[in-house]
Amino acid sequence: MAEERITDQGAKDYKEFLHPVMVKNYGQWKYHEILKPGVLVHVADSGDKIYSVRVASPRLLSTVSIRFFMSVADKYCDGFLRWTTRNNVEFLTDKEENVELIIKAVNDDGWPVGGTGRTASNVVHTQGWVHCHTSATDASGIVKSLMDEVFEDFTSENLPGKLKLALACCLNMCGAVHASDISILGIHRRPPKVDYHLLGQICEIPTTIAACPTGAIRQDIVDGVKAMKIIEDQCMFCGACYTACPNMPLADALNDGVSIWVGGKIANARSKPGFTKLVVPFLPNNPPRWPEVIDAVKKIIQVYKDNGRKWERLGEMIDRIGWAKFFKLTGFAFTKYHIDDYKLATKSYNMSAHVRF
Amino acid sequence: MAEERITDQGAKDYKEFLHPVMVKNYGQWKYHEILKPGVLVHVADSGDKIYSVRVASPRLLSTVSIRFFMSVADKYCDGFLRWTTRNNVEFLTDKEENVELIIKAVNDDGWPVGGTGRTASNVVHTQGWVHCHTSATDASGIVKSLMDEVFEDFTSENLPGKLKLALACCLNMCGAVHASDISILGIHRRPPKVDYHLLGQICEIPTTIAACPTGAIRQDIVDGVKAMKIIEDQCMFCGACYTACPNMPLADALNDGVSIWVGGKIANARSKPGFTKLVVPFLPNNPPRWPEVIDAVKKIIQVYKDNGRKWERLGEMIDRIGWAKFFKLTGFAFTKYHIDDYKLATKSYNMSAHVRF
Amino acid sequence: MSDTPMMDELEKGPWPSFVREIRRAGKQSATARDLINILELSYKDKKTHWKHGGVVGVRGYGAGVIGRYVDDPVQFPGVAHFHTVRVNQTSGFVYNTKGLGEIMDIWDKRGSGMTNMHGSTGDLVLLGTTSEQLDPIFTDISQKGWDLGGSGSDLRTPSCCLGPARCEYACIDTLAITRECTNYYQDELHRPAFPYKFKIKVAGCSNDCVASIARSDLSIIGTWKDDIRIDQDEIANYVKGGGIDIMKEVVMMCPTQCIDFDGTKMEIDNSNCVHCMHCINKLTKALRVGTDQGATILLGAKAPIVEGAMLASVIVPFMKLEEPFENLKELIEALWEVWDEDGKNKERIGEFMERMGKGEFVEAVGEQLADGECGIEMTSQIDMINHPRENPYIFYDEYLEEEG
Amino acid sequence: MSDTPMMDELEKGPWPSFVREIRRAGKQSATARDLINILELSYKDKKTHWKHGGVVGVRGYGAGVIGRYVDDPVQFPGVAHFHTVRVNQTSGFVYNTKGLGEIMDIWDKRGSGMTNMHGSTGDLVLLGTTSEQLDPIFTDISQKGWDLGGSGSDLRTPSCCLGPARCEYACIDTLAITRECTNYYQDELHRPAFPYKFKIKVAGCSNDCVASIARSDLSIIGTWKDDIRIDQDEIANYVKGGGIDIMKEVVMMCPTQCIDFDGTKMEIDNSNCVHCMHCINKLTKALRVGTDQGATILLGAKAPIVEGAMLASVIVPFMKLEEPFENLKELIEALWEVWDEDGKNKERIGEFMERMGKGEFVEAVGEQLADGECGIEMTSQIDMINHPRENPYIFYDEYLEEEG
Ligand code: SRM
Ligand code: SRM
Ligand code: SRM
Ligand code: SRM
Ligand code: SF4
Ligand code: SF4
Ligand code: SF4
Ligand code: SF4
Ligand code: SF4
Ligand code: SF4
Ligand code: SF4
Ligand code: SF4
Repeated sequence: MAEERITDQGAKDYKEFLHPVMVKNYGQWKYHEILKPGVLVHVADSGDKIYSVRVASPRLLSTVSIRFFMSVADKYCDGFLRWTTRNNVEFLTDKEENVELIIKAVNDDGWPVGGTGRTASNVVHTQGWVHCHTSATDASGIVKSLMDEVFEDFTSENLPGKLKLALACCLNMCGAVHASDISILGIHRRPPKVDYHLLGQICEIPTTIAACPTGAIRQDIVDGVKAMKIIEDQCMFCGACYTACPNMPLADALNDGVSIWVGGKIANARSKPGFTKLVVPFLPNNPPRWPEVIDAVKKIIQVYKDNGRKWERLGEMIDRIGWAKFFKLTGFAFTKYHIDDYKLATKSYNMSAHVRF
Repeated sequence: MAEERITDQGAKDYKEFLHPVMVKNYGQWKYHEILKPGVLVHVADSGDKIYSVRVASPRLLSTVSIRFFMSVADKYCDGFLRWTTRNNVEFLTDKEENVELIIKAVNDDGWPVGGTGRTASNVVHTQGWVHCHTSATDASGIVKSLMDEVFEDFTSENLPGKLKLALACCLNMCGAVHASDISILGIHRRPPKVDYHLLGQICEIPTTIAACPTGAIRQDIVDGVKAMKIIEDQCMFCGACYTACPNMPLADALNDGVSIWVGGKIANARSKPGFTKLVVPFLPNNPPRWPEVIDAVKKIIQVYKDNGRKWERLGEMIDRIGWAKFFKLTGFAFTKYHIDDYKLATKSYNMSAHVRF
Repeated sequence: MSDTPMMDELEKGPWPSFVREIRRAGKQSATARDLINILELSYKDKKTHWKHGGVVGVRGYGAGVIGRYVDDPVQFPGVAHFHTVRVNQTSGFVYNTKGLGEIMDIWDKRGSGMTNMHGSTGDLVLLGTTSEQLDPIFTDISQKGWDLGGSGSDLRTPSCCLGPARCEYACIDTLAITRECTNYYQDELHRPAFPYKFKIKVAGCSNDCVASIARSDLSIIGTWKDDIRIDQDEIANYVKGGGIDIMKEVVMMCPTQCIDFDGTKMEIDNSNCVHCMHCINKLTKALRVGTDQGATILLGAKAPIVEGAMLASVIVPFMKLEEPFENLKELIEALWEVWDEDGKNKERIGEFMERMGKGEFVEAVGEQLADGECGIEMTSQIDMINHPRENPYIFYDEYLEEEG
Repeated sequence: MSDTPMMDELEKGPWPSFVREIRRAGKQSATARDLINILELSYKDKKTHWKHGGVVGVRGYGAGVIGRYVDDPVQFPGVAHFHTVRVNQTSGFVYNTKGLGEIMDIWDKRGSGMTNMHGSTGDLVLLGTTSEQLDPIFTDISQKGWDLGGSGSDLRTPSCCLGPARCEYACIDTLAITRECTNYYQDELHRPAFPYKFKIKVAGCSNDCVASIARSDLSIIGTWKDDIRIDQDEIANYVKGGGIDIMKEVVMMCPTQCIDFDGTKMEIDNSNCVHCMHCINKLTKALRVGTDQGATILLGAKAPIVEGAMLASVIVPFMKLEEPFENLKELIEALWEVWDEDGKNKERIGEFMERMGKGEFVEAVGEQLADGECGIEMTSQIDMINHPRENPYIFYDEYLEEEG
């Protein structure tokens, strides 16, 4: 009865999918130039050149649009295209004259070009209300609202250095939220509301208890049946229990919202990679355009524009001017929530008399 | 029956004990100069001057020697003298001509002058075998052996910056061992040998169990009596249990010894204060002169002399040249013991691709 | 008035709109149309309407599909089922129109017409289909030579930067390494058997354009051991060109201050260079990575849950990586072995290493590797840490027993 | 051959010898003589011969004496008892010969003739006496106006740098503050009632010559809020003098690079100065601390046991400190109140603050202070930390309840 079933083939061979100029000069590149925002040329030791045109994408793409990209690639790029690690589309051609034609073609269908060099990046983001059950906020809607407003910073090199943006819709952080220049993080603020009746049946109680980082979940007996209860003041709303057990939803329209983090970085260039740090502990979900969130991010970008030195990333700038000044310039309030209280907290305490007045 | 008993008078008034020139110019000092190693002059706004002569001390002083110091103070300092926060003696006079007389007087009784400016400091140290029950090594003997060997660095300004030395004879660290340029730390390497029979009687079992940082102590029953046992592979020999309970001695001639730490600092000058870091995990107790220990410290000082920039503290120098180079220059072996594994350990991991070859 | 005013609002503005995308798909797909409706409702209610996913999948595979159901299937029948399928992207996310077209055709036939190009881990994510379609989708893509990615407690789809295919900085063949890790470990990718997920990302240099140091349990970053190559003529050209203030923008920004520049000639103290890439990034025509190339291997990046977010940290300061990457495989298997042995359920390898102590962990991996064929020596090394321990709580292994 | 070859060896060499000291004392004291003998034995056996001390002390006091017994009183009767007495030093460790002579006389009469000048905490430590002598010693020193220091779970003897008595950098009256803290809190010093020990150290400026930031639960460090005073003429003199390379040794070493120097004139961006003292230290004639002086208060330094070593961290970025220091006392009492309330046995205040969370701790102290007379406002402030939290595990206090 066993039918012929093909399994475990693995990933397709990328070699089929590389532009012939890239195959020829593989590993033999000499340097590159950014011809203008969104347009790169890479020059090989052989003198060969490959041009890349980077096109913004909302990541959530229809087959319709992808087919449109394919048509552009067929016309100008010998059928080759790629996506970047930040979900932009890149068109690759060895013909300089095609660059402007590609730009025109994509622009005409509503796709902007940019995102290279000292620009604001596309936003690494996640599912939100489009697909995920744990989300404390939407992803795509905030990203759209934000990029509409900082559009110029994507299409022109307005900034001191690269500005990497990220969003995750819950503390699972399915993205680079913990290490980006500016991150938006969906956040719950209520302990899960345990559905006592279903508990014993659907969830594995020990697994759920073990999932909680703070040990806030205790075994309980309700109506003679094994259940769980939450010690509410030990709960910090992370949702780890909900991932383990569907009967502990955290979503709560009144209390869910968004926090803002800054100054993380991944590249090893100059300073070491580092985590993002909290600046705004909570802003409400205010769809469709989350104006409070967008405002806060724009404020941060403005401070970066005004104070950053060339090539300096946002976090490097803040290290130089000091966090106190950064809060002063942005006008955000400093609260007890900004002071870490998790296990590695003490390392963030100011163990010195280094103070600015 | 209540006799007249004077209690709770508190500390004596320091005003009685200040040289009149210091009383007159209290809080009105303008600047100071180091006239030569061990000799300071402080100049007041009024133009008044006070000269200080700093004299080395082993801290462990007999009344005989203190009376000798008193005689010098009476002769040249109007009866005033003080101790420094590092246990040196300071003679204070407003008469410049007395400076050399003081130096001669103390030198004649075997007391060197120095320890100011860019010198090796006196060693902050503790009791060791002279008085303490928990010591893993002696204090005074190592200090004496060390200072005999680095004597020139105390009496002359040979170093890039100040070099603050410290020693503690066990992990209680009754000194500044966790934040000095070079620290010597007595260390046990065996779990306590529990004396089961006395246990229940002398120690409070719950207090002892609670004292252990790693939770290595468990309740036990021996011959029907409540006792304690040690899970040996969870013990890191800190001695906290012994402080709580006399029946858990750790001292062990074969396994006790000394570890060496570097790069800590207390002053806020330039960089923030910081902890010392392990360089030599273990050297044996080798009385009376601990040659292995003294050698290791001398090696470190030599590397500091050769590589430090003016005013740079040892830890600042290492930050600049990198730990790898420091280990290479000193020749110490790097082992797994150098990698922190306590709660804040991850913060010390190299979370970057910053690597030197 | 429209039924979906908030969705409509998000079609406006210069940035490409995801709503337009869903509507484009909606032209042919009822699922996509109901996606807009349920999203509008979420915007109104300010909360998700998706239920905790059940276990759905493809026969013979334990991974590659995420189940999802709407909470009100009666009102929104189009998204009653809304599962996603994770398809292995190619290394470097490169495509030609023929290959990509195969996926598009299948997805138009069997799914919502919506995708994520790409998922955060790297997969080509097909967004929204029903349980019945899962096996047929798998059969169809298999026919065309595609396969599924990871999910659950398994190896996740490795990913990488474009590296040597286009970039002058690449010190390792990121694309080949990624494909080899993917294809060699098919079982680990498709049939979850680890304590928890395990992600691999490969960057050609320490610019880390694939965010490996933040987002992968095993982060492989290209580097070099010898000297940075300097073309003094090109330095002179930069000086002449005037587009860059070399002193300010390069020399002063070197993290270890190991560059010497007198206005014309540049010298680098390579023994103090930490391979940060900054000078090479800025003077791309004049400076080049060295020729003794290989990788720094880092371990343990992860998001916050449970023990707090971690960046990956160095586990092998330098190793050569050449096809067929046997030494890398030996290392990976040794890491898995040690983690499998003592890792707890849902404990990422970084958390496990932290719990065990990095020194002990390295020792255990070293013991595994000792039997290997590649002769990898794995011992505690100073580049694994920023600085030696500050804490005196040392677990000395050895102590002497009483004499006699 | 000598009975004490190792002790003899340690009498040699240029550094003052503790052995010579003990032998000097030994001329009159059998205790000191047996101290040499027991030490020689320890050197031979490579271990201590002191037993865990019992509870010994002075009537009416719970502190100030550390009990100590030798393990072989038969062999070493001189040190059968070898207790230490901690006498309050004066602020700044200053003495005149009359005062110091009083102590010497008493100690020659009732003790070993050996001292520690001074103990690590700061006390004038009298080393080695018997239980019977303790009360008489106390009576004698009391007569002369001296008193005992702390030990056990109490306030320990505060100490300080010499500060305004001799140093041009002092921003606060370290000596007065230290004496006030000592004498105002006599009960807390002499009768242990805290969860654990509590140490106070006072430094006149951030050079911290009393190591307060590493060695005291409450570290008080002088600082200023306005501008560093610059005497440009003296700068010119330094330039002329040539003893110092201002650019290299001062400007480049400023941690925030906030000094501007064109070779003749110096300007400081005081808003970015972190009050590290370096420039002032190096140009002591030209630069002076500002005139709006006060202190930064830091909390929580301690040695490693149990939760790991800590340096003190900022709890009040700036406060004025003027006699009679009412605001400081209010602060100290508020800190004690919160610690006393919830601190566990043997939990230092720094560990307690860490367990509670610094933000919560500050809030609790702030509530205590709200009722105070000095109007101290204590809220979370950015100077308390190096950077805001990296961890998203935030305990939000407030959440909205369902409407309607
Ligand atoms: C006498 C004493 C204070 C006291 O009340 O007893 C003192 C006195 C002075 N210190 Fe200090 N310091 C004293 C212990 C300290 C300590 C604490 C310690 O050693 O445990 C420190 C912090 C140690 C550390 O950072 O690890 C300390 C770090 C400084 C510094 C910062 C040095 C640096 O750049 O890192 C200065 C500034 C300088 O020297 O330029 C300073 C400056 C000074 C000045 C110049 C202040 C002045 O104008 O009076 C004094 C003479 C300095 C000298 O000896 O070169 N003093 N000084 C202490 C002498 C101890 C001894 O006998 O050796
Ligand atoms: C689809 C995707 C987000 C996206 O929009 O791209 C995703 C979606 C989910 N992630 Fe994720 N994660 C995705 C990449 C990530 C990443 C980023 C990465 O891989 O570079 C991370 C952070 C890095 C890491 O692995 O730590 C990430 C960290 C998590 C975590 C936290 C894991 C941790 O150890 O802290 C969870 C929770 C869990 O595993 O139980 C999680 C769980 C989930 C679940 C399965 C929800 C859950 O509670 O079980 C999400 C399903 C959403 C849905 O309905 O589709 N997801 N997840 C990404 C996978 C697509 C792909 O295969 O390409
Ligand atoms: C296309 C892409 C790789 C890919 O395989 O997809 C890429 C391509 C290049 N990167 Fe990148 N980087 C790409 C993601 C990243 C990431 C990862 C991320 O964004 O999540 C990082 C690390 C982010 C971080 O640090 O937080 C990254 C940090 C860099 C840096 C370091 C910047 C810095 O100074 O901090 C450089 C060097 C530079 O630009 O000088 C660099 C340099 C480059 C160069 C110049 C390399 C080259 O010669 O080809 C490429 C063009 C740069 C440009 O866009 O300005 N790339 N680059 C990725 C484009 C993402 C996008 O669509 O926006
Ligand atoms: C005498 C003195 C050492 C010296 O040679 O100067 C000393 C001696 C002892 N210390 Fe200490 N400590 C002394 C200053 C310190 C300091 C330094 C300081 O105060 O600046 C520290 C580090 C700072 C701190 O407080 O954390 C210190 C941290 C400890 C600890 C660890 C406390 C902790 O929280 O980690 C212990 C253990 C304990 O309290 O149980 C301890 C315990 C002890 C005991 C009582 C031993 C014990 O196991 O109970 C020692 C008695 C020795 C003896 O036989 O005389 N001693 N102790 C110092 C007090 C003299 C004085 O009053 O002036
Ligand atoms: S970040 Fe949270 S809500 Fe968003 S996709 Fe990941 S698991 Fe779902
Ligand atoms: S939300 Fe997080 S902290 Fe709260 S009970 Fe669940 S797992 Fe624990
Ligand atoms: S450091 Fe340890 S051994 Fe030394 S005096 Fe303090 S408690 Fe005793
Ligand atoms: S020595 Fe320290 S770790 Fe070992 S049992 Fe005693 S308290 Fe615990
Ligand atoms: S990580 Fe390095 S090699 Fe890879 S694309 Fe980025 S710059 Fe090029
Ligand atoms: S790669 Fe970085 S560390 Fe190395 S020389 Fe260049 S800038 Fe300096
Ligand atoms: S701490 Fe400051 S004020 Fe006190 S002695 Fe040292 S330099 Fe002077
Ligand atoms: S005190 Fe320190 S931070 Fe302030 S200007 Fe001087 S050197 Fe710079």
